[in-house]
Formats: sequence, C-alpha cells, structure tokens
Amino acid sequence: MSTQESYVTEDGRTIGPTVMEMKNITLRFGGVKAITDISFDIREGEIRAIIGPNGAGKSSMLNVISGFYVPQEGEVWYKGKKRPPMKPYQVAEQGIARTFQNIALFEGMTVLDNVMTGRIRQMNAGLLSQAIWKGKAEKEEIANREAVEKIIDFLEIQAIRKTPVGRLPYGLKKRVELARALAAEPSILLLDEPMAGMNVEEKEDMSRFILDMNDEFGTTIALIEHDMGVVMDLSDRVVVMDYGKKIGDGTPDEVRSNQAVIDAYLGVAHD
Amino acid sequence: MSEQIVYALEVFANGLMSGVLYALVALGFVLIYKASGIFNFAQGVMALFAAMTLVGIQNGQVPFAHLINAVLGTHIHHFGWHIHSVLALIFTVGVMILLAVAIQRFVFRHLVGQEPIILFMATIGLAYFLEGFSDLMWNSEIKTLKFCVAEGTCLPQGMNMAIDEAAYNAFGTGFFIDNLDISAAIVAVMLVIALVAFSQYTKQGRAMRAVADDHQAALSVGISLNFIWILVWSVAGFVALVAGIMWGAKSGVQFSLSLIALKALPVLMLGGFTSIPGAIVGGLIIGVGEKMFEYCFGTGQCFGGIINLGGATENWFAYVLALVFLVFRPQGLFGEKIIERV
Amino acid sequence: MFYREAGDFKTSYSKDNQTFPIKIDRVGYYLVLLVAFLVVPFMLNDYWVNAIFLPFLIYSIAAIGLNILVGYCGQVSLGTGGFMAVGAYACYKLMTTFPDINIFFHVIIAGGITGLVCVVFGLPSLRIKGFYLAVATLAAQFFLVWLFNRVPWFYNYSASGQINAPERTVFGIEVTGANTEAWATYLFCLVFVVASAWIARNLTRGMTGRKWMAIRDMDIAAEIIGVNPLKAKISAFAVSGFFVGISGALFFAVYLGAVEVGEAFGITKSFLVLFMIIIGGLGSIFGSFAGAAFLVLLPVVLKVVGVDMLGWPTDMVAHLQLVIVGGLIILFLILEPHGLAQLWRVTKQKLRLWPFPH
Amino acid sequence: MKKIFVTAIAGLMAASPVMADLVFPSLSYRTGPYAAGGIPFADGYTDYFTLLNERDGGIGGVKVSVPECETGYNTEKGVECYESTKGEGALVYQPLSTGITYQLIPKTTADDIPMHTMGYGRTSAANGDVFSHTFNYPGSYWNGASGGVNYLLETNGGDISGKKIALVYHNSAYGKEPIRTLEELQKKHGFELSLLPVDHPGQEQKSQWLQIRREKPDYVMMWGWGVMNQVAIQEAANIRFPMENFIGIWWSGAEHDVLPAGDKANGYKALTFHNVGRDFPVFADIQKYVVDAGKAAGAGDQVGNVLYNRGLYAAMLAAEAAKTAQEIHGTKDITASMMRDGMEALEITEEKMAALGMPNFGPSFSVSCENHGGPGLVGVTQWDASSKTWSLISDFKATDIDVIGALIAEDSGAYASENNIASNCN
Repeated sequence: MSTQESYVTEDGRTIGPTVMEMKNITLRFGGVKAITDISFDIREGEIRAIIGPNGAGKSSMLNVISGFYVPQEGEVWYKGKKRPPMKPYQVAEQGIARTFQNIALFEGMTVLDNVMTGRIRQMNAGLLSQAIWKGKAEKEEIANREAVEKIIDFLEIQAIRKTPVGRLPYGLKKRVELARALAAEPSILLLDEPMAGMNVEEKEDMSRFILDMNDEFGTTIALIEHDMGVVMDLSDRVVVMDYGKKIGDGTPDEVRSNQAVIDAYLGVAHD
Repeated sequence: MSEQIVYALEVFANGLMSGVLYALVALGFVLIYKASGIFNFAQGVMALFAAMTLVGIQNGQVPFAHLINAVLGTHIHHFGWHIHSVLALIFTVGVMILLAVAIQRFVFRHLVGQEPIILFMATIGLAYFLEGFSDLMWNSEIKTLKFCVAEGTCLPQGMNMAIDEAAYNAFGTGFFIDNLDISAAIVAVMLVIALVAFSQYTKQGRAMRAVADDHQAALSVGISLNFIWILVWSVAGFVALVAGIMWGAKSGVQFSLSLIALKALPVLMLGGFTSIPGAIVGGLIIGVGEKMFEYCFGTGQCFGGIINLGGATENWFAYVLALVFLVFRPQGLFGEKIIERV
Repeated sequence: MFYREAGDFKTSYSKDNQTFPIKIDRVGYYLVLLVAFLVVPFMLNDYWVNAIFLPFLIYSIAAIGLNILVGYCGQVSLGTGGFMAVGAYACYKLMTTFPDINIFFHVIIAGGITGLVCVVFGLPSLRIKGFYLAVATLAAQFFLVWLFNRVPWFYNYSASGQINAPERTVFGIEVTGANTEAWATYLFCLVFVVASAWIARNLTRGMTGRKWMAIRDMDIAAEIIGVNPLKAKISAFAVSGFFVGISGALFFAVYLGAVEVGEAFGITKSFLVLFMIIIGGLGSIFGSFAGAAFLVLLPVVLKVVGVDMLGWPTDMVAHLQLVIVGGLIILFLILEPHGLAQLWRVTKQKLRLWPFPH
Repeated sequence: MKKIFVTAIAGLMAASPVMADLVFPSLSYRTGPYAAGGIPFADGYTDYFTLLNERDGGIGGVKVSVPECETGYNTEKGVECYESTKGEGALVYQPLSTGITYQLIPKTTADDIPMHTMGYGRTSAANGDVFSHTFNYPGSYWNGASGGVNYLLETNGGDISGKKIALVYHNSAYGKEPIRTLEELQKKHGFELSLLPVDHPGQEQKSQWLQIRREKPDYVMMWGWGVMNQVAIQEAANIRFPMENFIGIWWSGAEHDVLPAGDKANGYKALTFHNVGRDFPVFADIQKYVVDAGKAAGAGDQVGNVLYNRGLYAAMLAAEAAKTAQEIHGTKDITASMMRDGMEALEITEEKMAALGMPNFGPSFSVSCENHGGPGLVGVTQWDASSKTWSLISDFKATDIDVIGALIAEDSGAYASENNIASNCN
C-alpha cells in the first residue's frame, strides 16, 4: 500500500492518497495473455490515463477494474482493502462507475430513465413501497430526480430529457452515457475511449466536461484514450501499455520522454 | 440376452425413429432461422397446408369449394379425377414455392431490417392466416393420405416382419420397427444429403450460406436477399411437405398436424436454432430420451418399477430434458460458445 | 389542435413523474374510470359480461403480468397457461379449504403462490436467454398441466377431474357460482384490473422498472452499472407470476366457474396471451389492454358481422376470422411494428397537429 | 375499425329474441382439431329439424329454428355462444363438449334452461335429484365402460377372470371417466386392468403401443378423441393387435377414425347407444325433403355417418321431448322451463321410433325426475373395411346398474354438498 501524501497541482486541484491499486495483474483468455503482470495505482482526485496501441490490453484492464473479467493472477486493492472476487454489480455497488467504448445505453428507455438508472446505489426502497408509490419510494424518486437534474444541467442535455435514447445521435449518446455514470456519484469513474469517433468540436466539449467533472465534483477518473494529444493535456498521470505489458508510467512529460514508449507507440505515430 | 434388455433396446430403437420424425419438423425451423433469423412459428401450419394441398390435388378436390358453393349456390366438390402421387407432389412443391413467393412479396419484403421479435410476430399472423386459409381451401375434414410411387408400391406402414423374425430367431422375442419410420429415416437421410449437397455444390446454395453467415456481406457481393429468402422459404416449404406426408400417413391429414411444431421445439433448444446436424442429433436425443423415460419411470417398466409416474410424461419430459441440458450448455448442442462482450 | 401538451407546465418533479403528465390524458383517464365504475355496471347484461367484459378484463391482467416479464424485463415466457393454472388451482384449494375467508383474499394469495412458482421456473433465465428461454418455459407449461391432471389432491379427488367454483360472496353479494349478477362479477374483476394496472404502472416507472428495462435492453451493461441480474429477473418473474396468478384465479372462479386444466390452461393460452402483448405493444401497460381487447373483441365482432348480419355459414366465418386476424396482424406490423400502443401514440402525435399538418 | 364495431353493436341489438319459433340452438364445432367429428353431428342435428319443418310444419305446428354457433370445441367460445343464444328463447342446449358442459351445469340451472349431454359430460348428472336441469339419457361413459365389459363377458361365456384389459385413454378428465367404473368392475369380475394414458393431442403413441405389444393384453379399450383415435387404430394395426379385441368408446368409433388406417382397421369395434347406417325409412325423407331440396345443413355428404346419426338421434330426442312438453302444458309455444318438464317425462318406445321412421334407432327408455340418465343401454358396432360401413353387432343391452348407481350417488352427493343443493324431486 503506498502512502503518498496529498499534494496540490499547478492548477490548484488537490490530489489525495491512493484509492485503487492493481498489483501484478495477469489475465489470460485460453492460452492468450491479454495482460501480463501489470501494476499501477490510481490516486484520489486525479485523472489517470491508460494508453497504448490497439490490442495493448487497455479495455481488458478496464474490465478487470470493473469486475467484468477476473484476472488469473494478481490483486486489486480498493480503499486500502484487498478486493475479494466479486460480480460486476457488486463492484458497481462499491462506487465504481464506467462508460463503454461501444456505447452501452438502454436504447428503449428515455434519457432521463437512463440517467436515473445510474442512481441505483442511492435508491433502495422496497418493492411494496414502489408498488404503491408511497413513502420511501416516492421521496426517493423526487430526491434523486433533483440530483439527476443537476447532472443533466451540467452536461447540457435538458432538451432531450424525455427522448428515447435510441433516437439520439452518436455524440449525444456518449454524453448521456457519461451522465449515467456520473449520476452514480462514483468514487472512481472509468471512461472507455470517451472521445472515440468524435469530431474536433465534440472532442473539445467532451474534454471540457471531463475536466469540469474532476474539478467540480472532485471525481477520480481513469480513462482510456487513443488520441495522444488529448490524453497528454487532460491527465495527471499516464500508464502506457503495449502487448499486455506496462512499458511506462508517470506524468505526461515523463512518459513523453520515455524511450520505450517512443519506440513502441510515439515512434510509430511520429513516423 | 434377457427379454428385459431386448425390450429396452426396442424402446431405444423406436425412440430413435420418433426422433427422426421430430428432426424432420425441426429442420424446417432451422433452415429459415439460419438464413433469415426468423423464428417461423408457422412451420407446423405449413406442414398442414402442404399435406392438405397434396391430398387435395391427388383427389381432385375443388379448392375453396365450400366458399364457392356458399356464394354462388352451386354444388361442386370434386373435379372427378385422381392424380398420380408423384405428379401431385410436384404440383404441391409448385404451390409451396408460390406460397414462399407470396410470403416474401406480401410480408417480409415490407419488414426488412426489423427486430427478430417483430419478424416472429409476423409469422404468428402468418400461422393464423394459413390455418384459416387451408381450411377454407380444402375444408376441415380428415383426409386419408396414400402416397404411391406406382401401383402397389406405396408408402409402407406397419411392423417390419424381417426385423421381427430375425430378432425372434436370435433372442426369442420379436422386435418392433414400423416400416413407415424406416422410410421416414431413409427420406430424412436423403433430404439432409440433398440439402448439404445443395448448399455446398450449387451457386444458390452457396449464396444461401453466405446470407446465413452475414447479411450485409452477402448483399455487398451482389447476392439478392429477396431471391435467397424465397429460396429458403421454398426449401422450408418442401421440408414441411415431407414432414406433413410422414406424419399425415399415420393419422390422416387433419388440423392436428399443425401441432407437430410443438414436438420440434425441444429439439431446437437442444440442437440449437442454427445447426442442421444439431436438429438431427437433437431430434434423436429427444426421441430416445422421452421414450426411455416413459418406459423406465413414466410407466415403471424397468429397475423393478421403483418409480412409476403414471404415464403420459413424454410431452413435458422432452422439454425438461432440453431445459436441464441448456442450463449446463446455454448455446445448445452445436451452437458456438456464447462470449459476452461489452 | 384538440390534443395538446403545449402550455401544460409542471412546477414539481412529482407532477412531472405522474402517469399521465398531459392534462388531456389525465382527464381522459379519469373519465374512463368513471364510466367503467359508474356507468357500465348499469348497462350490462349476461351476454356483454360473459362474452366480452370478463374475458377482456381477465386477459388484461394476464397480459399486464406477461408484459412485465416480456415487455419490460425482456424474458420471453411461454408458460403463461401453466401459471394461470397455478392461480386457478391455488384459488380452488383455498376456496374449499378456508371457506370462511373472503374470496378477495383467496385471489390475492393465489397470485402470491403463483409468483413463487413462477420464480422457481424463472431460475433458468439466469443462464438461458432469448428464444431458448421461451422454449424452456414451455417445460413449465407442460409439466404444470401434467401435474394438475395427475395428482388428485389438486382437484379434491373429484371423479371428474374438473374443479368447480363454489358460491362465494363479497359484502354479501355473490361473485362466484351460477347465481351471480352481471354487474357484480364485472365490478369484482374491474377492481383487480385497476389495481393491477396501477401497481404495474408504479413499478415500471420507478427503480424496479428501470432495472427490468436495463436488463432487457443490455443485460451485461446493466450488470456493470450495478443491476443485480438475479434480483431483477427474479422480481420480474415474481411480479409477473403474481398478476398472471390473479388472472388465472379470476378466470376460473369468476369467469368460467368450472375448468379442466388441459383444456382451459393449455399451450394455446400461453400463446394467446403472448400474442396479446405483442400485438398490443411490448413494454406498455396500455398495450396490454389494447392487445387483450383486440384478440377478445375482434373474433366476436367478426362473428356478429359474418353470422348474424350476413348470414354466412358459421364454419366459413370461423375460417375467415382466422384469415382476417392473421392478415390484420401482418398489416399492423407493416404499418407500425411496435404494436397498437405505438399506433396510438403516433395517432396522438398527429392529433396534436391536426388540422394543421405543419 | 370503429365503423365495424359500431355495425357489430347494431348487429347485436338486431339479434334480439324472435319468440315465434321453437329455438334449438346448435353449439357446433366445424373448425379446429375436432372438426371432423363436429361437422356430421351438427349436420344431423340441423337436418332433422329441417325435415320436421319441411315435412310436418315444425313440432306441433310451430316452426323450429336452429341457430348455429361455432364453438371450435373451446370453452370460452362456448360461453359466448350460450350467452348470445339464450336470449333467443333457447329450449335446450347440447354443448357437445365436456368442458362447456361443466361450465353450463350451474348456469343452465340458474337460467332454468335444460341441457342435454348425450353420451358425454358429467356422468353423475344422471341423478336428477341433484342436477335438475341436466340430462344425459340414454347413456353415459360409466354405462359405456360397463357395457364394454359386459360385451366381453358375453363373448367369453360369462367369465373374464384372469383376462387382461388395457385402457388407452386421452389424459384428460374425459379420458379418465371410465377408470373408476372399470376398477370397480375389476374387483367384481376379476380381470386385470392396466391404464395407458396418452397426452393431448396424441400424435405420438409409440410408447403406449410398444407396452401393449409387450404385455399382450387380451383386450384393449379406448377412450380417445381427435387425432388420438386415428393414430391409435393405426398403431394397433402396426403391432398387429387383433382388431376385433380392440373396442373404442362411441367418440372413437366413427368413419373418419378408421378410414386413415385403411383395410387394416377391419374388425375394429366401438360402443354405441344408437344405431348406425342408412337403413331406416327416415333417411328417405331426409333425402327427399332436405338434401334434394337443397336445404341440407352441410354438403349433404355426411348423411348416414355414425356421428350424423348421433346428431339426428339427439334432435329426435329433443323433438320428442318438446312434443311431450306441449302435451303436458297444453300449449304449442313452450318455454325452456316447460321443455325441461317434457324431457323429464320423456318416454321413448319402439312404436314411437318406428312411427318416426327410425325403428330400433336407439334403446327404448323413459326418464324420471330421479333418473336423468335413462337405463344406460349400450350396444356394440363393428367396422367393415371392405364395404366401409359400421354395423350393429350387439343390440342395446343393460349395464351394471349396481356399480354405476353407487358411483353416481357418491359423486352427485359430493356435488350437492359442495354447492348446497337441495333435493329437486321431493
């Protein structure tokens, strides 16, 4: 367990101690090793990026964090405790929310319902109370609706509140997905390629939302991204993966000057 | 060999034979599902329609006689001719192709790209329609089906004496196998060989497989989806006709033929909706499984009758067998392992 | 023009959350309730109740129940007939074992028992999905029917194997048996229908409903954002079974009065209720009503038109009925694949603009 | 859609009672899985009344009308049919399905309309003391079971102890009807009974017939319905079970049940409570006044079939009861309640039947308040595959009233106490 002290960044944000630590994670599919012996940590309040070329195992890493894949070796430490093997929904109950590379919204539901679903941790009225829409269920609905409306305002999707998600364009869907994850008030927010398939303008919007989220709500964010420029601008620290192995870890500047990273990734990109 | 074992073997063999008949029905489902992703609820009714059409043509029945008589006040029922079985079979295949064209033209062409549940629902509508239509066209009486290739060489029925005698000489007890079942097995094997040959060696067959693999890719190399769907429905119509003949030979051609679809559903679960070998093997497993269970536990005829459930267990046991199987192998017998991704 | 939502402002979230946020809908809803409770009972005769209203009301409850499972939670079930049988037989056993308890509670307890049975048969849904699950629920259908036929305890060892509903009263008024008044049976069922629809609506607009729909739309994503699939699916099976059980109990006790399991709750019943919700609209309470009305009313209407008005032979009308129902299903699908409920929504959209199309 | 609905409602309103006629509704099933059985019965039922109208000007001078309603053998549609026709002044219902019968027993009693369930329905309804409005003369399933056993006794010189009888039955309330009676008779006569249920619909019976082949029973009795009949007869032929030792109940003994098996069905037997064939003077009248006049209910091709005759017989019994009612109450325009009295006082004699052109068409019997089931006389018919005809090979004979009577008393007593029914006859 690392015992780093909190510090304040140049732009005035406070980065706290380690909240999650991956220790020597190895993940295999049959005989194929997707991740080999990777360790890194995520500190409270920071924006942590995982980068790497295609097939480097970034998404698999995210799936390990969110409990969808169970690694064959290694440990996941969360808030100072070793995490026992658990189902994805139990991981979510611990306060880890995420978005998906290929948007995984509930297409048959409205935007509002999708975002409300994110509040699953905060709402636990009994079936009976919900059935008659009285007491705890009713109070909960209203209280959580207020919280959700704030997020809807924050992400500027007020106008499409009651629209079924299936009818929305790609960029908006990405934003709704972000809203759903944010609505969970997560301790760690995992973003799987939040800017994939967006144009420059949309990317700028999304970057702004990510920074604002981190700034305003103090959300710890771990993100995977292809776009090097964006990553370097956004994140506090970066893990670089290649062929399932970690080849670099540090601040954007450190990573940029790391020879292994340049060879494996940037070298190719700058050719 | 003790009598008990011969009996068990007899039940086993007859289970296999029933399995072949189930597989025949399941085959029609698989063909359509594979090529178009449609779960064709109307497959059973298609078997009914096909068999009724065959008998109707054979016996020279006037189609829609009842309707015509009611509207025009006439009294026509029969053309008064009798058509050779093979010729009638060819005509019936023609009718089934027409039906396939009509289904494609009036139903599925308007529903391209819809979700599977909606296509399924359309086949519900089709089943209703065809059920009423068959009865209107050929009336709802039970018709005797005699399928003869030539004078005296008809679809055989009844115990196969050769097997029975051979068993008697060998074990001292007879052995019952129905000639109709043997013919059904032979026809089923021929049908599967023909289907495989068709899909492997003909251009249309390859196109059919291409569509089954990937609609978009098939479209982009210039395969006409429209044509393939008509083709698939025609082939499924033909399979339905064969199933209708085999089942109809036993019970007469009547409304209940449409219920044979229920016998095919557990087979589909077991074998997977997309696998032709799955349908065959699934059919055999279900056939043997339900017969052996009824023999041993349904009626308590083996193990000294320790469990006797009082009979008539076959219907639910087929489903329970498939269900238990699926719990351990959710993709079915020959289905590919389902890999979940996000 | 006549149907409008502009200018209909909400000032609180609870108002925005209500079932009919648009005023004109709300008024319409109360009007329908008013007519159903205060006007219809005075206009009923035996024919209207037994041929139209009772089947419509009871099938509506079954359709709501199945719609929760299939339309909201995405678990296709073909065991409805079997589960209705559980409700009917549970109600029968309760009625004959505890004759002093009000039938009202028997029906509710019968629903609860059915919910439990439904949960048991719903367990495979954790591993089996889609059409495979649909066919697996058929195992429940066939097994339950066989069981009720096989074990004489369920039909109190009667020689006939049929179960008969004894006479029972609510507030001194008979609701089961032969000497019931049309309005009494109607109101008894109507109370259950309204309560069922109200509860179903509450559940589906709250967190439970969202969990169900999340499982339906993308089960893996749902699990990753925190939906416990076991709890969500099991609760859907339980709630669905509860409603289906109630409908089965009413179907037996109030509507038919005597049933035999294979005939009344066979596989055709499972298909019929499934057709109702598909035609009415999956994932819509209104659709459950619309589908039930469509499949109960249309055959009667076609029969009246064909036999009584045009004087055609009954069998021809029956065959034409099938052709027409089948044809209409296909036609509706081509026009609007998402059922009568969607057709209704689209109509309302158009009415909002009418008579100025732009 | 809306327009159709409005016209439909108008239609419903228009179908209001026309009291002038004597109304005998026919709840038929010409569609669905059992249509083959429903069509001839409905034709026979309607044709007989048409004959009365054409030849005699109705019953006692009052025209008869037979509104037909399609049930498809479905209980819910049966309810709809009952409710839609009862307002027209229906005199008697023949629901033609056990499910609909059970449903209507309390309803008809409450509505004071008699119901005739001839050879089906609830057997214990024979106890008129409990079931005031339900009649099942001239015979019931329990009579059938006993009649079958009696026939075997007769052909075996009065002793069937040690013989093996297998019962192949439709696994439903209907199919299970004879079991209790056969079990009682088993004790009495010492035969061995084995039970073989067949699940609905009955297209697959291999297990059952393999078992029969192994156990080699001396006789097989069958309570089958629909497709089960044809398959059973075919399978029996397949395993070479001697057809003359295979006896079906009357719902398993019509032309369409044996025809699909062809020549191999030759010798198959069925129980009956009415005569078969066209060899009766009444058919000449039907040909002349109904078929040739173009007034036949169906295509006219069913005349003389077993189930056509059954429909004809049911209509004849109804017409005779109506005449009796007219006599008792001294009015031509009888009501349903009067019809019930007529049915309860019905007396069928050989002279009456001969006068109607139907000599020995059924047993002679009389009905009383206590006994709504008649004497329960059962005959046996046999199929001749070469001439494609059924013929009566054993005349209508008495059944074991001791055994059946006790069972009836037990079952009807249970019904009476469950539903608090007071004695109807005292």
